[in-house]
Amino acid sequence: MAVIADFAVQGIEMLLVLLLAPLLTGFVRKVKARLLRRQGPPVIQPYRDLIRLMRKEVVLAESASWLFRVVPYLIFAATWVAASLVPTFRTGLLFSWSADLIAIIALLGSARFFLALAGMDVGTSFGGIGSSREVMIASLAEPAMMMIVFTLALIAGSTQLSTMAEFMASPAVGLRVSLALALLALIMVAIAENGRIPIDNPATHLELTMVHEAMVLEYSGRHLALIELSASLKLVLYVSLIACLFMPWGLKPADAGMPDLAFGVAAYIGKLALGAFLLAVFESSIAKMRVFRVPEFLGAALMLGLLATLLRFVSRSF
Amino acid sequence: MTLWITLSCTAILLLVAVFAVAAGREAAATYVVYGLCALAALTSLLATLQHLLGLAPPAIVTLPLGIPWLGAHFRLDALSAFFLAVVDLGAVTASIFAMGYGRHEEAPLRVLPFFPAFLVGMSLVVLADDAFTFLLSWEFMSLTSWALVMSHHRLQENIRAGYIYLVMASFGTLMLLLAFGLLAGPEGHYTFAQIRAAHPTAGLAALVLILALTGAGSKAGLVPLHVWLPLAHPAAPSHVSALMSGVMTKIAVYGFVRIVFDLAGEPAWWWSMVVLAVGGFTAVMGVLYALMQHDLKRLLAYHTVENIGIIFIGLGLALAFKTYGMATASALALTAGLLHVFNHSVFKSLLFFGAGAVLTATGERDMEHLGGLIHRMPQTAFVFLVGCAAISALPPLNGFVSEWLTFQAILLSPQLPAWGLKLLVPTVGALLALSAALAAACFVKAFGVTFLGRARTSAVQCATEIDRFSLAAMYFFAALCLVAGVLPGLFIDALAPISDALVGASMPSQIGTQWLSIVPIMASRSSYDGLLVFLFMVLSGTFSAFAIHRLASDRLRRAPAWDCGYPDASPATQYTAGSFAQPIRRVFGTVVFRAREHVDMPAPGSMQPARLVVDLRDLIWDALYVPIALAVGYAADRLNRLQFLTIRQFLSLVFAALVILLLVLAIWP
Amino acid sequence: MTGLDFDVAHLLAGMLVLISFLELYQDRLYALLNVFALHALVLALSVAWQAFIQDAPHLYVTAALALVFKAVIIPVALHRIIVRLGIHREIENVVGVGPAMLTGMALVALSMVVMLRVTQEADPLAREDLAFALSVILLGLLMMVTRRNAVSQVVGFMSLENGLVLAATGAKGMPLVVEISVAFSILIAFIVIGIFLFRIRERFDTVDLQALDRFRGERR
Amino acid sequence: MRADALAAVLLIPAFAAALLAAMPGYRITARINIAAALATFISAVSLFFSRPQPGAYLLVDDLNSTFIVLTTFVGFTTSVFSASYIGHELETGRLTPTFLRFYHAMYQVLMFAMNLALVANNIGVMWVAIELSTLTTVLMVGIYRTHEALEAAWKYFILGSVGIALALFGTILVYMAARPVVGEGLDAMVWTTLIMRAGAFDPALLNVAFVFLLLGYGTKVGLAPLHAWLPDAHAEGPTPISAVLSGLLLNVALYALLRFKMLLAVNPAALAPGPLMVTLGLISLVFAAFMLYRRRDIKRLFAYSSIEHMGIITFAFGMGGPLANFAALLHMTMHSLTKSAIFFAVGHVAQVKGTQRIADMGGLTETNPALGWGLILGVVAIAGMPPLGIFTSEFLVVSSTFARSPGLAVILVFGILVGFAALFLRLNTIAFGEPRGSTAKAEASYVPMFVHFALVFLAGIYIPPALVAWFENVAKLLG
Repeated sequence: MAVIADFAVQGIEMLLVLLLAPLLTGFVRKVKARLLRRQGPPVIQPYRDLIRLMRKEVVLAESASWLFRVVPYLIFAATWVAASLVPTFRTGLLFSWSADLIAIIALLGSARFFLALAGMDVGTSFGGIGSSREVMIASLAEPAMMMIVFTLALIAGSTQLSTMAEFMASPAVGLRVSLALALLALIMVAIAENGRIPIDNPATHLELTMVHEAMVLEYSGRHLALIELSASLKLVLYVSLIACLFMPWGLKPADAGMPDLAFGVAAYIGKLALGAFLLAVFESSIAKMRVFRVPEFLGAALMLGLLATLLRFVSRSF
Repeated sequence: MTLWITLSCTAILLLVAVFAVAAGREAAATYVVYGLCALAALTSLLATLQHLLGLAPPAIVTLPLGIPWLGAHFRLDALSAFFLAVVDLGAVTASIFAMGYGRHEEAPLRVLPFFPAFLVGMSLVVLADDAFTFLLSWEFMSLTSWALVMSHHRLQENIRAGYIYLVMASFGTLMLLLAFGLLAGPEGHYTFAQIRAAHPTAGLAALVLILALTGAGSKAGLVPLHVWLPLAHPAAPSHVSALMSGVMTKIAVYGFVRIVFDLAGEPAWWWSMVVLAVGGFTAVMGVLYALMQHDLKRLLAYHTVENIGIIFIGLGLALAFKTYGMATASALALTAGLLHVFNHSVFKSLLFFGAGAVLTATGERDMEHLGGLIHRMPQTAFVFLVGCAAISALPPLNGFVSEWLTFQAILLSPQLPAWGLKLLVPTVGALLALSAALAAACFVKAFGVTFLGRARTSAVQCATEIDRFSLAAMYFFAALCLVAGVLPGLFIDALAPISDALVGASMPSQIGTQWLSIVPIMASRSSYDGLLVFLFMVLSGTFSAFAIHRLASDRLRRAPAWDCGYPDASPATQYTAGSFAQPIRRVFGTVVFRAREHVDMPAPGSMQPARLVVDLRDLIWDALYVPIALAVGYAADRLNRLQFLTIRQFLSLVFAALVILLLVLAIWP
Repeated sequence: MTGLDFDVAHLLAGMLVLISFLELYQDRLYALLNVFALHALVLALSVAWQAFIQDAPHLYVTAALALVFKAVIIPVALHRIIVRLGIHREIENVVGVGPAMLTGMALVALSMVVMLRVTQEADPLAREDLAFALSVILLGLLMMVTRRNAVSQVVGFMSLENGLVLAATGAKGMPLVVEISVAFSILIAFIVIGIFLFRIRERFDTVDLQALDRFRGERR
Repeated sequence: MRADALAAVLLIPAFAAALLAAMPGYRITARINIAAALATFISAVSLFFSRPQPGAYLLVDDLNSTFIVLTTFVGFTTSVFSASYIGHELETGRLTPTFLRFYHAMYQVLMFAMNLALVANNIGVMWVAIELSTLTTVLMVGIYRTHEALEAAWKYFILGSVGIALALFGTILVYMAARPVVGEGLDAMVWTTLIMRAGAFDPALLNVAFVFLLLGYGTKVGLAPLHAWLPDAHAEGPTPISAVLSGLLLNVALYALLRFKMLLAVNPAALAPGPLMVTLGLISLVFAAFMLYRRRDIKRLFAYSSIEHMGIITFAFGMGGPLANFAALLHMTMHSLTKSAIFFAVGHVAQVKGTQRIADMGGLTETNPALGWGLILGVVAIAGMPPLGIFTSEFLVVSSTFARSPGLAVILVFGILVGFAALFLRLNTIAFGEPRGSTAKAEASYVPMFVHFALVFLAGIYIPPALVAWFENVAKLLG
C-alpha cells in the first residue's frame, strides 16, 4: 500500500516538473517582456509552441544520420530522469536513492554530450560552432558544479539530495562562508548551463553569439519540440535544485500527509516563481558577453567552488 | 590447480609463437594463430575467474627455472587473478578482432610470432612471485611489444616511436630493478614471501616508493614519463594498440600496487600526497594533450594517459586512508581504482578496435580527412559511440561507476587527520572533475569529426563496414560496457578479496542491496543504481517516442540542410578537429602548450588561400627530454675525440694510469 | 751475502738508471743507439754479477743473450734501418729534455717510495734491485711517451725490457723459464718490429708514427 | 687417460698448426681447421668427467674447467664460421692463398696459446701463453695489409707488448713475494702452492704486483684507458678473429687477472683489489657507453660494446660477494657466447653489404631476414634483455650492488642505460627502415650463430647445476 502511494507521489512529481517546465519558461519570458515595457507573449505560449511543433512534420537534412533522430529522445529522457530525481516538494522520493547529485549532474552531462554530437551530425559550420562552444562551456561548468557538490556534500556528509536537503533544513547548518560562495557559484553555473544571458541568448540566431541555438539549428518538428522541452526541464531542474538546497523551507519529509504535501507543492511553485522572477530581472539588467569572455566567467565560478570546498574546513558554524 | 592451468596456457601460447615463426607465411596462419591465442586465453580466463569468484586461497608453484638457487616462483592470489582476468579478457577479444583485422597485415611474420609472446609476457608478470621472474617477464613484455611496434618499420616515425619506447621501457625496468634490489637486500632474498617478511626501514621504503613510481609509472605513462606512449601505441597494429593501451598499462598499475601495497611495508604520511599529485597532474595533462590531437589513435593513446592518472588518484586515496588506518575508506578507494582498471581496459580496447576498423576501411588515422563514416559503417559507429560514452563517464555506462566511486572516496577525505591531505584531496578532486569534463569534450570531437558530418575525402566515400570477427569483438566489449555499468555490484563484490588482502577491509557486499544498487558506505550517504537509471531512461524515452508518434505526427521529409539559409557548402566548411578544439585551446592551450595562432593573409589580389597556422609546443618534451638528448650527444662528441689520438698519446694514457696507481700505493696508509 | 756483493750489484743497477737518464737526454738517433748499447752492456754486467753471487750459472746465459742481442745486434740493425730508410737524424721530443729529466727524477723517487715500503723481511738486495728495476721500467715508458720517432720508441721499449731483466735476475733462484721468455719476447718483438718496419717501408716513406696515425680508426 | 685429455687440449692445436702451416689448398685446410677445433673441443669436454690432478705446470679446477670448454667450443664454432667467411674473402681477393695458409696456422696457434693460458698452473707459463696469443693475434689483425689494418696491428702490438711487459714485472714481483715463504725455485710460481701460502706473503709487495698485473693484463682485457688497441684491432682484422678476440681473448686475460685477485683475497693484509677494479670497470663501462654513439663502423661498434661489458664484469668482480662474483662469471660466459655470435652475424652482414659503414646498411630484416633477425637477437641479448643469459647476470649485479652501495649502482645503471640506448639507435639504422646498400643474398651457414643464441637463451631460462656449483665455489674463493 505504502509502496503504491510512494509510486504515486513519484509519478506526480515527475509529471509536475514536466508540466511546470514550459510554464516556467513562459513566465520568465513574460516577466522579461514586462520589464522591457513590452506586452510579451502569454505565459502559456510555450505550450502552444510545443503542440504546434509536435504536429508539424520533421524536415530532416539529407546528411543527417540515425543518431540525429535518436538524440532528441535521449536528451529528453536523460533530462527528465534527472529532473524527476530532484526533491521538489517532498524529500525521500521512492527512487531518490537510485542516483545522487553527482549522478544527476552526469545525466545532464550525457544529455549535453549527445546534443553536441547532434550539432555536428549534419555537417554544417553552425552546428560545429555550437557544439565546440558548448563543450568548452561545459568543460568549465561541470568541474565548477562538482566543486559545489563537494562543498555541500562535505558539509552535509552525503551526496544524497534528500539527505542534503534535510540537513540544510536542520539548524546544524548555520551560516557559513563556503555556503555563500557555493550558492554564488551554483547560480553562475546554472546561468551558464541553461544558456541564459550573459552566457548565451536563447532568443537569438545571431551566429557570433549563439551556442545552444546553433546546435539545434537543423532540428524541426517533434524533435525540436522535445529539445525545447528538455531545455525548459533543465531550467526547472536547476531552479528546484537551488531551491531544495538553499531554500529547503516547505520541503516536506517522506512521511508527510496529504495536506502537508499540498502545502509543499504550493511552496515549491512559489519558489519557482521567485527564481524565475529573479532570473528575468538579472537577464534584463545586463548585457550578453563575448563568447571568449565566458571562460573567465566560468573560471571564476570554478575558483569560487574550489575556494568554498577548501574554506569548508575553516568555516565551522559552531 | 588453477595456477597450473594458467601456466600451461602460457606455455601453449609460447608454442603458438614458435609455430607462427614456422608457418607465418601461409595464408591460413592468421586464423590459426589468433584462434589458438583466443582459445588459450579463454581457458586461462575461465580458470582465473573460477579462482577469483570462488574465493580460492592463493596457489603457489615453483619451477626449477631462472636463477638456480632461487627457482621461478609463481603465485595466484586475488590481486593477480583479477589482473590476469583483465589480461585474458583483452587477449581473447583482441585475438578474435585480429582474426578479421589481421588479414590486412602486409607482413604477418612481423606480427604473428610476437603477439602470443606478448600475451605470455603480460600473464607471467602478473603470476610472478619473485623479483627475478617478475622483471624477466616485465622486460620480455616490453621487448615483444617493441617488436610489434616495429612491425611497420618502413615509416621513420615508427622507428623513432619504437626507439623511444624501448629506451623508456628499459629505464623503467632498471628503476624497478633497483627497487627490488633494495627490497631484496644484499643477500638477495628475491622471493616476494621473503620480501614481505623483511620489513624495510622508513628511508628504504621511501626510496622504494619513488623507484616504483618512476619504474611502473614510465610503463603506465604517468606524466612526465608518458612521452613514449602516444608514439608507440598508435604505431602498432590496432589490436596490439588495444592490448598495449588497455592491458599493458594495467600491468604497470599491477606492478605499482604489488610493490607499494604488498611489499614495501607500511606507507609513510607523504606517500599518498606524491601519488595523488602525480595522478591528478597526469589526468589533466593527458586529456589536454588529447584535445590537441588530430590523429585518432594518438588521441586515444593520450586518453590512456588520462585514465592512468584517474587510476592513480584512486590508488593514492587508498594509500592515504591506509596510512591512517581507515580500512573501509581505503577499501572504497582501492576498489574504485581497480574497477576503473577493468573498465578502462574494456572501453579503451573497444575504442582502439574502432580506430583500427576505421583505419582498415579508409587507410586514414587523421581525423581531418575523415567524417560521415556513420553512413558508411553504421555498426562500427554505434559501438564506437558506446565506447566514447563510456570513457566520457556518462551514466549508465561503466566509466561513470568507477569515477563515481572515486568521487565518493574523495568525499571521505575530511576524516583524514593530516591537513595537507585534507586540502590536497579536494583539489585533486577538482582536477579529476576537470579531466572528466574535458574528456567528454574530447570524445565529442573524436566521434563527431570522425563519424558525423559529411565525408571530407574520397577515402571515406568508398569505405565499407568491417568484417564480422572484428564486429563481434567490438559488440562484445560494448555489451560489457553496459553490463558493468548497470550491474556494478557484481564487479565490486569480485574485488572484495583483493582489498581484504591489501588494506585489510572491503566494501560492504553489494549483492543484497535493493534493486542491485551500489552503496559504498550507507544508503543515506550515497548510492547509485545504474540499472534503475537505465530502465528509467529507456522507459521515458520509448514512452515519449511512442506517445509523440501516436498522438502527434510521425511524418518526415528529407531536404537540404538549412544552415541559416546558406546554400549547401562544400564539406570543407565543416568544423574540423582543429577548429572544434579552438575554444578550449584558447582557454588552456595558451598556457600549457604555448599555443600560438597566426593567420597569414595572401597579398590583395593573389589567389592562394589564407591560412591559419597553429603551433603547439610540448613543454615537457622541450624541458625534460631535449636537454637530456643534447647532454648525451655533447658528452659523446667530447669523448669521441679519444678515438682519434696517436699511439703515443694512448701510451701516455697507460703511463698516466700506471703512475697514478703507483702514487695511490705510495700514499696508501 | 757480503757487503761487497751487495755494493757492486747496487752500483751496477744504479748505473742502469743513470744510463736510462742518458737515453732520455739524447737528441740524435745514432747517439741514442750507442747509449742504448751501453745500457745493454751494463745490464749484461749486472746479470753476470748476479750469476756470480747467486752462483746460478744459468744466469750467464741471460747475460750473454743480453750482451749479444741488445748490445750488439739490435743497435747495428737499427743503424741499418735508419740508414736504409733515410730517417732524419734528430729526434723530435714532445716535451723538452729538461722537463723530461725532471719527470724522470720524480718517477725514480716514486719507485723508491713504492718499493721501500716493502717490509724488511724481503732481502735488501732484492728490494734495492727492484727499486732500480722499477725506475728503469718507468724511464723506459717515459721515453716511449715523450718521443715521436719510431726508432726511439723502440729503444725506449727495449730499455723497459732491460729493467725487466734486471728485476728477473735480481729475483734469487727464479726458474729459467722467465729469462727464456724475456729473451724470447725481445727476439719476437724485434722480429715483428722488423717485419712491420719492412711492411711500413713498402707503403710509407717514413716510420714516423704520425704517418700511420693519419689513417686512424674511423675514417672521418 | 686422465692426463691425456688435458694434453690433447694442448697438443692437438699445436700439431694442427704445424700441419696447416705446411699444407696448401683452401678447402682442405679449412676442413682440417674445423676438425682440429672439434677434436680439441671434445677432449676439453672429457675434462668435465675426469678431472686430472694439478701438476707443476698444468691445472684443471672449478674456475678454468668451464672456460676451457667454452674456449674450445667457441673456437670450434668460429672455425666453422671462418670456413664460409674466408671462402668469400678469397673470392673477393682480399686474401691470397699463402696468407690463408698462414691464417689457419695462426688460428691453431692462438687456440693453443689460449688453452695453455687457461690450464697453466704456473704463473710464468700463463704469462708466456698470453704473450704468445698477443703476438699471433697481432699478426692476424695485420693480415689484410691495408693502411688501416697495419696501423691497427701496429697500435695493438705496441700497446700489447707494453702491457705484457708490465704483466711480466707483476709476475716477477709475485715470485719475489712468494720466495721468502715458499722458498726458491719452481714452487714459488706454482699457483696451487701460492694460493695455499699466500696468507703469509708480504702484502706491500703483493700490492705493487697486483697494480702491475692489473694494468698489464687489463690492457688485454681492454679496460679504459688501456683499451685503445681493441676497437681498431676488432674492426680491421678478419671477422673470425674479431669474434675470437672479443669472445675469448678478453676472457682469458680477465681469467689471468682473477687468479691473482684470488691471491690477494687470501692475504688479509694486502690492499683490497676491489676498489681498483670497481673504478676501472665503471670508467670502462661509462666511457664505452658514450663512445657507442658516434660509431660509423659496425665492427668497431661491437668492439666498444665488448669494452662496456668487460667493464661490467670487472666491476662485478671488484664488488665481490657471492652474488656479484657468480654474476660476473656468468656474464663472462654469456658475453663470450653472445658477442662471438654477433660477430658471426656482423661478418656476413659486412660481406653482404660489401662495407662496414653502418650508414650503408639498412632494412636488413627486409633484405636478409635470417641475418637481420639474428643481429637483432644478438643486440637484444647483449643489451641485457630477457629471456637471454646476460639479463640474469645484470639482474644479479645491479640488484646486489644497489643494496650495498647505491651510489655505484646508480652509475652502473646509468652506464648500462646509455649503452643500451646507443646500441638500439644503431640497430634501428641497420635492421629497419627502407633497405639500403646491396641486397645480395648471403651464402653463409647460420648454424654457429643460432647455436650460440640457443645456448644463451637456455642459460637465460635454466642454468645447469654443475656449472652453478663450480661458479659458486669460485665465487667463494674470489671473496
